[in-house]
Amino acid sequence: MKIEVLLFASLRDRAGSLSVAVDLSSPQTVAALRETIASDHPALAPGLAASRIAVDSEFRDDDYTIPAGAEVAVIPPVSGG
Amino acid sequence: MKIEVLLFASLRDRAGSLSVAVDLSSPQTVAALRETIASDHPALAPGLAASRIAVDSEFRDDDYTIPAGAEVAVIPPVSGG
Amino acid sequence: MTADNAIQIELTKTPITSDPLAARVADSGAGATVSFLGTVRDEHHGRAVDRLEYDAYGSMAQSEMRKIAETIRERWSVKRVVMVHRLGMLEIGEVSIGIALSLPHRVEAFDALRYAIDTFKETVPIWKREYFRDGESIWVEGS
Amino acid sequence: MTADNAIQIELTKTPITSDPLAARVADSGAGATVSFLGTVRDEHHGRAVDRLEYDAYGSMAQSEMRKIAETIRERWSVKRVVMVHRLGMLEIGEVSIGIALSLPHRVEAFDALRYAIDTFKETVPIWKREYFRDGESIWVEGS
Repeated sequence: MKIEVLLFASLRDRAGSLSVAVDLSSPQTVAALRETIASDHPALAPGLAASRIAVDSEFRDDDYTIPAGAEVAVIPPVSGG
Repeated sequence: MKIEVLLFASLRDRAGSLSVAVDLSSPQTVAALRETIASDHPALAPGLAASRIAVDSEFRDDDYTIPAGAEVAVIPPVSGG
Repeated sequence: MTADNAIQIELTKTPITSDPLAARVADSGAGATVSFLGTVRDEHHGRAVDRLEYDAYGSMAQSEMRKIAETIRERWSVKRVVMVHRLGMLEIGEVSIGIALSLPHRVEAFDALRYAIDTFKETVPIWKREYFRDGESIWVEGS
Repeated sequence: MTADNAIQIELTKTPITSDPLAARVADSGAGATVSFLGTVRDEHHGRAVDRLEYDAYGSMAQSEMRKIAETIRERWSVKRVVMVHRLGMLEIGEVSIGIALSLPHRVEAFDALRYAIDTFKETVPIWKREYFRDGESIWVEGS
């Protein structure tokens, strides 16, 4: 499953782009997504570890299975307000 | 000592005036003031018991001695805000 | 002890609007501004209210208001505070009291604001007369 | 479940002013309105700040803001709530966030307001970039 993963804040700067494409093999969990991003894009690994993953605008735990066509984003610790 | 005592809210309505004059004998304490008002103006007695006394814009306890020329007021429980 | 305009106290017969309150406590070192507005409700304990009247022992009310402002500036890191109470006759929805304060950080803001309004309702000699829809009116004593 | 305009959520590139916020939660059954404004400070941990930039994951930010609004209306007797966050470049003193809510009585107001801003700072995907006077700029992650 090909997924376009949205990036924000420092991760966007590190990647030099607004998103990265990853090819996610089964099981398509948040945990697998984290591993794939970290191995494909090592520069994102440290920031990724501190970030939450959102799937279709909901924070999801590592064991959550990402449905096909979902909008996926890496959410670094937020600093609005 | 003659004192003009300021009244507010329901006490003003009960007295039918903005203030009452009392002649305070020694000791000129807040306690003596309370007794004198209550005996001279029985209609004020119930409200007076629930009220605080302010002398020169400060709440004062019963043992406080009222100085000559002070501005004295009966302060029913407040309801601003 | 207090910078220019650090404490602003007012009793007013003209309507209170909220914008000037927050603007009046703006401070380049403040990261948080909180405000409280009390507004006239259309009922009191289930009884329909038409309007309210507020009367004050003015000089003492201002002095008690100033004490509250000074206390919150001493107890918390409040930069500026404005405290305004309306007097006279008020219609439903009008603002009876406005308090705004600014601080460097938000963490103390809520305690300072709560203290200000809670203490105001205990110590400031202002009284409310409620005019009920049924024609009766009463002075409220105690809140 | 929610009355007209009971919940108003906004991300905006134009300056936030406080008056419309309080006015937007006015309600004839509300006796108390509280508001929180976050403003840009001129320093961060002692380092001079020139300006700030806010970026958001917009769709999710609005959905998280709505969750906060719904939660405070469920948990406390909040009548109406407006929650606005500024995006883009902000100068010192400008308002980054504004939250206002109205309730029948003041007693719950401070907890509801504190919950709203505290939760906002944990869950809403918005990030701040600080531009320091010395020329450096950094994305702040975590508050």
